[in-house]
Amino acid sequence: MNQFSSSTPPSVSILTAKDFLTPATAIALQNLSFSYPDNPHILVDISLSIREGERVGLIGHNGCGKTTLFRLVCGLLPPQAGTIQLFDQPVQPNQFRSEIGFLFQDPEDQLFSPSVRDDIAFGPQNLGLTEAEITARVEAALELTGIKALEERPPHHLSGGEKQMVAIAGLIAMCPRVLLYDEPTASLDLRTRRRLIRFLQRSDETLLLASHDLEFLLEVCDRVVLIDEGRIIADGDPVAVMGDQTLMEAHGLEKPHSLIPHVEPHHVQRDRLAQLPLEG
Amino acid sequence: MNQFSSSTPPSVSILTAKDFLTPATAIALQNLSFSYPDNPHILVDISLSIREGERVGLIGHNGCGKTTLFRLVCGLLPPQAGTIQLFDQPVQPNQFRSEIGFLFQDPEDQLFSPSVRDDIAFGPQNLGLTEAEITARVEAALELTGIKALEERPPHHLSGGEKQMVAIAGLIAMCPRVLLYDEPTASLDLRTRRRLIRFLQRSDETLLLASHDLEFLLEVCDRVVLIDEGRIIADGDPVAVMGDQTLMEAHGLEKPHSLIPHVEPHHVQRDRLAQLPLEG
Amino acid sequence: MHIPDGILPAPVCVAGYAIAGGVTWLALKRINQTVDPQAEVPKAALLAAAFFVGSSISLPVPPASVHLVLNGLLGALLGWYAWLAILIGLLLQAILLGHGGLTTLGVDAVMMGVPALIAARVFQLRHRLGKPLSPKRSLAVFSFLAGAIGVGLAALIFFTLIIFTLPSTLDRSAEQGFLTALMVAHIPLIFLEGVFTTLLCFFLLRIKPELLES
Amino acid sequence: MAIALHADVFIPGDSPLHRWAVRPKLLSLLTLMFAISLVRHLLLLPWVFGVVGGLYLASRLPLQYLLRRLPYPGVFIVAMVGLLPWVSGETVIWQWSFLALHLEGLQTATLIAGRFLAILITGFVLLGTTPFLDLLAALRSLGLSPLLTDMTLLTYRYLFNIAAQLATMRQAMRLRGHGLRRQTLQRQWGWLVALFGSLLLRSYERSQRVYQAMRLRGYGQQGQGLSPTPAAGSARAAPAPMTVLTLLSAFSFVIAEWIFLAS
Repeated sequence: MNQFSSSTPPSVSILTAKDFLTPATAIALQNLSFSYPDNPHILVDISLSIREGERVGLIGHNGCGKTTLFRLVCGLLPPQAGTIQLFDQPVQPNQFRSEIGFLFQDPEDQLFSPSVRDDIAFGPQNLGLTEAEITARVEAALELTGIKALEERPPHHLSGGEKQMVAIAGLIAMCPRVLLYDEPTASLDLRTRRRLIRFLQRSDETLLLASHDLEFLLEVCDRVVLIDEGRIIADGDPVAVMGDQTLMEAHGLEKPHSLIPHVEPHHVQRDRLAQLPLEG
Repeated sequence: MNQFSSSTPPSVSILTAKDFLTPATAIALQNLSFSYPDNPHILVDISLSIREGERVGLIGHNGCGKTTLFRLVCGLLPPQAGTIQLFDQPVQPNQFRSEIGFLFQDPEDQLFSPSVRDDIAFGPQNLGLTEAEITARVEAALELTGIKALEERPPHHLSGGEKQMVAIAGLIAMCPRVLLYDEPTASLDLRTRRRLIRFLQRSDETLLLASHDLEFLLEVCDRVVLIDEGRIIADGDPVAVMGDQTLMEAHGLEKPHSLIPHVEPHHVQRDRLAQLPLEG
Repeated sequence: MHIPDGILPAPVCVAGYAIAGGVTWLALKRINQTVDPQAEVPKAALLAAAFFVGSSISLPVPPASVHLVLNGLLGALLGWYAWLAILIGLLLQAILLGHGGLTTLGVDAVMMGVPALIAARVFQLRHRLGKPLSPKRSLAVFSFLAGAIGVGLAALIFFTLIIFTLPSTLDRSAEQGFLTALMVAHIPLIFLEGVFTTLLCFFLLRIKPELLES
Repeated sequence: MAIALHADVFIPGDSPLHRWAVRPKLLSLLTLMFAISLVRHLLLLPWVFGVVGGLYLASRLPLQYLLRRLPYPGVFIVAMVGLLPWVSGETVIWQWSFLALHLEGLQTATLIAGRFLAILITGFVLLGTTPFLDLLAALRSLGLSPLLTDMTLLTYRYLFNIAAQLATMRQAMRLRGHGLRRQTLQRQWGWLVALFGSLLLRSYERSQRVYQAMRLRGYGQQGQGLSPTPAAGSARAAPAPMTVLTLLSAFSFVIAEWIFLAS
């Protein structure tokens, strides 16, 4: 999909996922603002446009507004000011849009059925598809996420990494065009994290990933947006944004190790003796 | 405490945390084995000795037995074979030992009281201390963890990072000599993670940290133990163990970026075009 | 299901508190005889909270939808702890939602809790009376009975109290007829409650069978 | 939840009601509530409301608090007594075809609704001026079993948590199209059983971890448990006059009721 990324901004209005020529605007936010009663200025005047096929990482410390942004984009929250467009259609609060899928931070929040297969079928069943179509979608999602072996197991008995793949399969079965991932690597070990990275690198959808795992974003994203105190601070190439030490530190972040040139090893010479022991 | 680490192994039997001269053996595991009915060989013939004051990182992918090891060490599970000694006293299953504290992965699990202050006081109250002693311990723990401002708040309204500091304060108030941390950085943003690193670097207790965040372990630990399929694979200096790419990859781990020499940037030249697009 | 403040005459409220006090004493006595009463406290407490929250789920029953009472299921899963769970649930409901009442707390607890305890006994009977049946069939029969009996008895107590304490011009026999009619009208609801309890027990049997063995 | 949990039941303040020690406050106000439930004469209602209104004013709780908390239980009482004037009583005061409004029924309905409102306001005064934990501490000091207070504290603590869990799970279901189309009853029930079952399961699993965490911090060592400690600054001097006045008012309802009965 990336071969189109240098072309002109889109003007076509509605496209199906397969037969477009110019990448459409997947998500367009205009002057979006949001406050909670006890927490004003969660998001302040955010404008952002994401083209179809882009993989965008959202960085910023907890409470910077990333999760709120996700909830607004998928219509779980109504914006207080500004507009949200999803494929040239405004997002109405509480209106269902099958184009968008949201992976919650805790996969247990979205798994409830007594078997993996039932859980993946839940979305397609709600779309009112025929049994044959549902089966086809479930099979495709099982295949794509590599969890065919788990299909009869109850999701409740799976490990954290497996649960997450099931949750992703449940979203994929809806054939979404945009997927939002909230801290997908938080509870993964390195092996499942690597599997997720490979999976995302091959995936077709427009991706929005909120994560504190900057190395993960470096490997998956082609664009990074830094948010602090509800405002967009930087937006651009992942290496350029995350490699800017001054910028990162000014907003409570750290430049990822893979972008730090190794003149000398920087962990070894910690001077433990110099640390003052505290009274227990 | 590290100034003693080069001296001879300990022979003294019971020491208080303050007045020892040679570091005692904090934890001694001998030929420890454990199986679950549905999961045999979780731990196989583990022998491990940890001196007082050491900060040991446990690495290995999920299901390698790290959490089981923690549960055995603090007496939540009975070993099927082998012995566990905590400061020269065998650990009896279900016996309460105030010397050891366990930080669960989800702090929500161990903040069960209606206010932060009550929660920290819970442990000391159970020790049967006087009101004055309880208050002194609570104050000291609030001070040490830097959460004095939160004391009247209900724990469920706090942010993830704050919850974790409250949970740590609850453990500290028991004046433990050994602390076990299970994935302490999983849900932290970089700012709170940095705060935790600073806190742990200054802390006095013997630490056992299970984590997938290898950079975190590099900054905190002076020893690392690699476990795979229930066996100890490597045990030694963090930089030496984690810097051994062949070893790490053989056990589903990745060498941390900070230990990879930067000959050329290794993320930038990803060739996206070479990736085969998948059918959605 | 609950009776709010102000409806029942004071002696009934006082009697409700007296009975509730007695049952609480009995429940605590039975619980303290078990091996490790404190080990069960977190489980009972969190399941009580889950029941309290989960009772907000409404089930579609065309053309309407119903909220289930679930006191039978609570009894089946928690045994004697179900009484404490109901007591706490009602107290929190009165405080947090203004739902129910403080003077009628005793009456409401008896109305919901005693049937829950009876349902618990019935559910345990499956180990003895259910032997001739296959384990699954026995679970189906006794979980249905537990669910149906829990809500059925609660409804009976509720309507009896309302009809016989509210002043009206109806005579006794007419009141009894009215009561019978109300109970008959609630048979579908009792049936649904039994079905839901059975379905839930089968869900738990598949995913976490240890929850059924309290 | 269908109804948002009112986490802010307690309104901090410095009124005489706030300063009243919890134990006498709890006992006096409960006595008052029971005395109100004894009232069977309409003539007494204004006096009852005078006392209750006085208490509410003295508590300095905002009127908003009452208006916010009243509607939900209010609907319930209207549903319960609304029928009485039409079916109960002999004296017809208004008639339209077969619909007849009876005086006695109307009186009974007014009485019940009045008692209900008065008791409810007294309850609001108690809960609005006393933190829940102080109330629990008072109950404990009155001899409530520690097992019961521990369980109450844990239920209360995790209630909000579980409510949030359910809300999130329902959101996740909605985002996957739940409610979009009519489904067979079997499917809908299957989903809701699984939803409720998963909620129970998650709570059960958490309870096991909570218990382990409690034990590792010495739960059960000294038989101490989760003693509810009163919030800081709540142990203030008791204005004894409040206790005397409230109990006198409660007593006056009983006496008046007895005089009416004798006459």
